[in-house]
Amino acid sequence: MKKIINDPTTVVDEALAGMAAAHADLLNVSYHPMYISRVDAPVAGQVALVSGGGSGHEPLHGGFVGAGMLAAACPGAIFTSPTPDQVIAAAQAVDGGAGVLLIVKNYTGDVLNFETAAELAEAEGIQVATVVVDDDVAVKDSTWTAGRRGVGGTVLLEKIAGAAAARGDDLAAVAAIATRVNQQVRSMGMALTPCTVPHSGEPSFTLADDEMEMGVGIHGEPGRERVKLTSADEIVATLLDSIVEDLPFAAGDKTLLFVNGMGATPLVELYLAYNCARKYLADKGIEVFRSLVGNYITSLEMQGCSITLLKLDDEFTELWDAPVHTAALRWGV
Amino acid sequence: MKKIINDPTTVVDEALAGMAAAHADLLNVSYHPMYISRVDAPVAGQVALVSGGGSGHEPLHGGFVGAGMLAAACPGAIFTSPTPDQVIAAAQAVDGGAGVLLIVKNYTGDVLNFETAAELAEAEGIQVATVVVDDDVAVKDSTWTAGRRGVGGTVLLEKIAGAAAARGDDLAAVAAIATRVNQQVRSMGMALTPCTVPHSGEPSFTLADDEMEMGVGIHGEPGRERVKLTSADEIVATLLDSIVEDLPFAAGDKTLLFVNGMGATPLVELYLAYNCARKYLADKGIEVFRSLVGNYITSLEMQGCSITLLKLDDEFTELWDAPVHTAALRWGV
Amino acid sequence: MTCTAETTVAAIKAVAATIAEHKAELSHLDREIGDGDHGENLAKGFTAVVAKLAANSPATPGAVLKLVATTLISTVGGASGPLFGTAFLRAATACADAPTLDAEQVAIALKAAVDGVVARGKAEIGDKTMVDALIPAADAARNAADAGGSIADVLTAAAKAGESGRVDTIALQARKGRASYLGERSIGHVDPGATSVTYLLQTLATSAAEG
Amino acid sequence: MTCTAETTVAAIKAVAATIAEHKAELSHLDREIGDGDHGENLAKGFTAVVAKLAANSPATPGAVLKLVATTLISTVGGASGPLFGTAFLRAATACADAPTLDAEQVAIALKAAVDGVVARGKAEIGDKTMVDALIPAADAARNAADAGGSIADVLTAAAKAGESGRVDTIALQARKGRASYLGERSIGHVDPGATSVTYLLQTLATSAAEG
Ligand SMILES: Nc1ncnc2c1ncn2[C@@H]1O[C@H](COP(=O)(O)OP(=O)(O)O)[C@@H](O)[C@H]1O
Ligand SMILES: Nc1ncnc2c1ncn2[C@@H]1O[C@H](COP(=O)(O)OP(=O)(O)O)[C@@H](O)[C@H]1O
Ligand SMILES: [Mg+2]
Ligand SMILES: [Mg+2]
Ligand SMILES: [Mg+2]
Ligand SMILES: [Mg+2]
Repeated sequence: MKKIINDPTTVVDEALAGMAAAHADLLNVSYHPMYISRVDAPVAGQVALVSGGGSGHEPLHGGFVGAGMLAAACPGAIFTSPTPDQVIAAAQAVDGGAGVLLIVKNYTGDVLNFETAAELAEAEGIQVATVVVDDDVAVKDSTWTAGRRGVGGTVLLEKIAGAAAARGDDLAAVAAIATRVNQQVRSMGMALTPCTVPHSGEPSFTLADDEMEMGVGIHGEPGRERVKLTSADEIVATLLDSIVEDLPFAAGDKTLLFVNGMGATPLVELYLAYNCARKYLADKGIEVFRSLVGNYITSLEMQGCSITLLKLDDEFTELWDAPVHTAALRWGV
Repeated sequence: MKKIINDPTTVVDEALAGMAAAHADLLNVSYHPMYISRVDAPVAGQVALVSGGGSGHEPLHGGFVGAGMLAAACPGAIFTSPTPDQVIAAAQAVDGGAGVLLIVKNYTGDVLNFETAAELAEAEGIQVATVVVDDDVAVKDSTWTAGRRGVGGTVLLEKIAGAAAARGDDLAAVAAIATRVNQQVRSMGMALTPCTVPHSGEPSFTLADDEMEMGVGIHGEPGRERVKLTSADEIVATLLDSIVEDLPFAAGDKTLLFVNGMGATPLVELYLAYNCARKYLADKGIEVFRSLVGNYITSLEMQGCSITLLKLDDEFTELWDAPVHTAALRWGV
Repeated sequence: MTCTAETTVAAIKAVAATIAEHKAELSHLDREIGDGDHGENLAKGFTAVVAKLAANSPATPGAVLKLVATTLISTVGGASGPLFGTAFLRAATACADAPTLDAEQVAIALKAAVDGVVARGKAEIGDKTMVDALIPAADAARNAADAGGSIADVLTAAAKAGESGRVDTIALQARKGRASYLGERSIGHVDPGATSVTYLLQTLATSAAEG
Repeated sequence: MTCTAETTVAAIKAVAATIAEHKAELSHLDREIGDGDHGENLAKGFTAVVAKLAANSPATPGAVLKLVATTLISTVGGASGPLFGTAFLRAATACADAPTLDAEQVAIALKAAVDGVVARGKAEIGDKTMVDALIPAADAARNAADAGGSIADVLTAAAKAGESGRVDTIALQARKGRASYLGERSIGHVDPGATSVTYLLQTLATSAAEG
C-alpha cells in the first residue's frame, strides 16, 4: 500500500484538520463527535441539510458544506458510515429552527445509523426529514438486494436541495425537491483498478491487466460484472444504456450530464469520456443542458468513472445555477 | 496500460472536444492548429496571457483559460510541448491590441518552441513579452542542467498575472508582476507511482512497493533521488526543507501554501499533507495566509504530490483574491 | 454458577479479545463480499467498550449490557454498529435490573437480542446475514434452558447452532447488506457478520464454562 | 552521382522509414533519461513530411529541405522539433536554389545544419545531446570532402563519426535537456537525440550510396 499518510488510524482526523485549516473561512470542524459545519451555522429560519457517510469519497460530503449546499457533513471512518451521535450533534449545531433534512446514501450501514440518529434527534425536539438517495442502476431489483446504492446523484441532489433551502423553502418543500431529484436521476460506474483502505492495506478486489469492473460501487466493492477492457466509447455506451433505459430518458429531454472520476482517473480521460457521452446522447436526441466533469464522489485512489444523468426541469435548472460557495463547488459568489 | 480512451493517438483531440462541449460558455477551441481561447477573446485593450505545454497536466493550462486568468492555452501532445504555429495562431486570436504575455514552463522543448513562436509573432506585428517559470527546487544549479523546471508556481503565476491583466496593467507591468511571482515562488514534488503515456504504453519509471521518487517532475521523469517510502510528515518536511531554505522563507513571512496532487492521489491524502505542511510552517513561524489544495498541475495518473510556497505581498494577495472564472479555478463571479 | 455484573464484564472483555484476535480475518471475509471493514468496525467498538468498562463498574448484568450497547452504537458505524448495538440494548432491557441472571434469563435475553436485530435490519433467515446464525442460536438456547441446562449449557448450545447457521451462509445468495450487490457472486463466501456473532457466542460460552 | 531534388526527396523518405522503424526504440531510450516521447515526436513529424512531399514537388534540394524544416517545426514539438527544424532550415539556406549539390555543398550544408542546432540549443560537445553526434559528423564530412570524396563518402564519414559520438554519450552526464535533471543518474544511458540523428545520417549515407 502506497499512501501519503502518517498512521492508518488517524487518516480521517488529520485530513479533517487539513480541511479545517485550508477552509477556515468556510468551515468549522468538531472532532468529538466528528462533523463539519458551515462557519455561519445555524442560519436562522433556513432548513439545514445534513449529510454524511464513510470517508474516502472526498470531496463528498465535507467539500460540499457551505452557503447554498450542505449545512453539515458527518464523516465516518473510511468507507464506514458515521455513527448516530455524530449526526445528532451536527443536527443540533446547524438547526436554524426550520428543521433538518438528512441526506442518506442508500447503504444498510448509513440507513441504520441515520435512522437511529433521526429517532434520537426528534426526541431532542428537532424537526427532521430524511431523503435516501438510491440512483445506482447497476444494482438490480431491491426485493433481492439492499436496494440501489446512492452514488453520483447525491452530489446533484445536495446542490439542488441546498439551493432550495437557501431560497427559503420550508422543510417539507426542500424534502420534496430532494425526493424529486432522486426520482429523476440515474447513475452507473466502472473501475479499471481497485482501491486500498488504509487500515486494511489490501486492495478491495483484484483485476487482471485486461479486465475492468462494470457497475462498481464507491466502496471498492465489486460491481455487476467483470469484463474485458474496452474502448471509452463502449464503456460509456454500456453505462448510458443502463441509465437511459432505466428512467427512461427520451429524445427531447433536457439533462444535466455529470461525468465523475473515481479518484485516480486523470481529467483528460474524464473529458474524453464526457465527449463520448455527448455523442451517445446526441444520437438519442437527448439534450445536455448543464454539465459537471471532475472528481466529486470518489473511491480513494480507484481508477474509473461514473456517469450520472439528471432530467432537468426549469426549477432544477434554476436551483442548479443558484450561487454555491463550498470547498469543491463554487459559482455565482 | 489501463485507460478510458479510444485510441492513444486521438486522446488529446477527444479530451479537448469534451472540454469545449462541457465549457462552451467559457471556451472556444481551435483544432488546426490546436489552442483553447476564452470565449470573449480578444478583449480590447487588455493584455492577453498565452500559455501552453504538453498535455497530461490537466487542468493546467486549458482549465485556467477564462476571465481573470489565461486568454489562451496551447496543448501539445501528451508531455510534449506545443509547436510554434499553435502559439502564433493563439496569440493572433487573443491579442486585444495591448500585447501578449507568453508564459512558458522551463523545459528545453517548451522554451525552444515558444522562442521560435515569439520571433514569428513579433514578425507578425504582435507585441510579445515572455516569462519563463522555473520554480522547481529539486533541480540543481543551472550551469549543470537545463535549469529549474516550471511546476506548481505556474498555476499561481497565471492567476496573479491574469488578475493584473484584467485590472488593465500594460504588457510591461503584467510581465513584471509575472517575473516577480516567479522570483518569490518555490516548489518540489514527489511520486509514489509512475504514470503511463498513452502512445507509449510503458510506465515512465519503475518503483518498488516500498520506494518513492523525491524531486520528481511533472512528465513522469525520474526525480532527484529514489528513497524508501516514509510518513507524510517526513515527506512534507523533505519537500519543505528544500523549498524554505532555497528562497529562503523566514519567520514572519506571509505565504500562499499550495498542496498539489499529481493526479491519482486522493483529496484525503492531499488535505492530510496540507495539514503536515501547516504544522511544519507554524514551527518555523511562517504564516499561511492563502491556500490551494487539489489536483491542478498533474502527471496523468501519477500518485504523489507537490508543494508550492509563494511569498505574498499585498499586491499578490489582492491579485490572488481578484475574481477568476475558468473551468478549474473560480471565485468572486 | 450464576451470571453477575462481574462475570458479564469478564465475558465482554473476553469477547473484545476474541474480536481483536480475529479482526483481520473478519475484514478479509468482508472484502470478499463487502467492503472489508467488518473486523476494524467491531474491533474499534469493543476497544472502546473495554475502556468504558475500565472507567465504570455497572451494578447489574443489564447495566453492563446497556453500557456495551451505547458504546457500540456510537463507535462502530457501518451496518453492524446499530445491529450489535440494538442486540445488546434489547438484551439489557430484558435483564432489567436483576442483580444476577440464571440460564432461563440468559435464554430470554438472547432471544430479545436476536428479535432486536431482526426488527432493525429486517433480514430473514436465508438472507445471508448475522441473522442466519442468531436465530438458530436463540432457538437452541431456548431448548437448552427448557431442558434445565446451565448458563454454560445454554450458551454452548447457542454457539453450536450459531456455528452451523454460519456455515450455512456459504451456500446462500445475499439479499441484505452490501453483499447483496454481488447477486450470485456472493454465493460461496461465508457471511462476515454471521462469523463475528458466532465468535461472540463461542466466547460467551467458554467464559461461562470457565467462570 | 549528384544530389538532386528527386534524390533528396528519396533520401528524406528513407529517413522517415528509418525513424518509423526505430520509433519504439527511440522512445524507450528517452524513457530511460527523459520523458519517453522522442520516437513518437519524430515519427509524427516525418509522417507529416512524407505527406507534404506527396502533395508538393519542390524544384531544388534546398526547397525540399525547407519544406522538411517547416513541417517538422509545426508538427514535432518537444526539444527535437525546433532543433531538427532549425537544422534543416539552415541546410536549406546553405543550399540556396542550387538545382543540384556536389559533395562539397553537402558538407557545407551539413555544417550549417549543425551550427544551427548549436545556436538554438546552446549545447556544447560533452553535454550529452544530439550535438555530440552532430559536431564530429560535420567535421568528418568536411575532411571527406577535402579528400575529394563523393557525396556517399562524405555522408558515410559523417554517419561513422556520428555513431562514435553517439556511443560516447553513454559515459556522459547530461547538462542540457530533460536528461540533465537526472544529474549523475543520466550516466550509463545513450542519448536518444544523438541516436536519432545518427540513424538519420546513416540513412542519408546508404541512400546516397544506392542512389
Ligand atoms: N439488514 C441486515 N440485517 C442483519 N444483518 C445485516 C444486515 N445488513 C448487513 N448485515 C450484517 O452486517 C455485516 C457487515 O457489517 P459491516 O461490514 O460492519 O458493515 P458495512 O456492510 O456497513 O461495512 C454483514 O456481514 C451482515 O452479517
Ligand atoms: N539544448 C539542447 N541542444 C541540443 N539538443 C538537445 C538540447 N536539449 C535536448 N536535446 C536533444 O533532444 C533530445 C530529446 O528530444 P525529445 O524527447 O523529442 O524532446 P523532449 O525532451 O522535449 O521530450 C535529447 O535526447 C537531446 O539529444
Ligand atoms: Mg463499511
Ligand atoms: Mg517531451
Ligand atoms: Mg463492511
Ligand atoms: Mg522526450
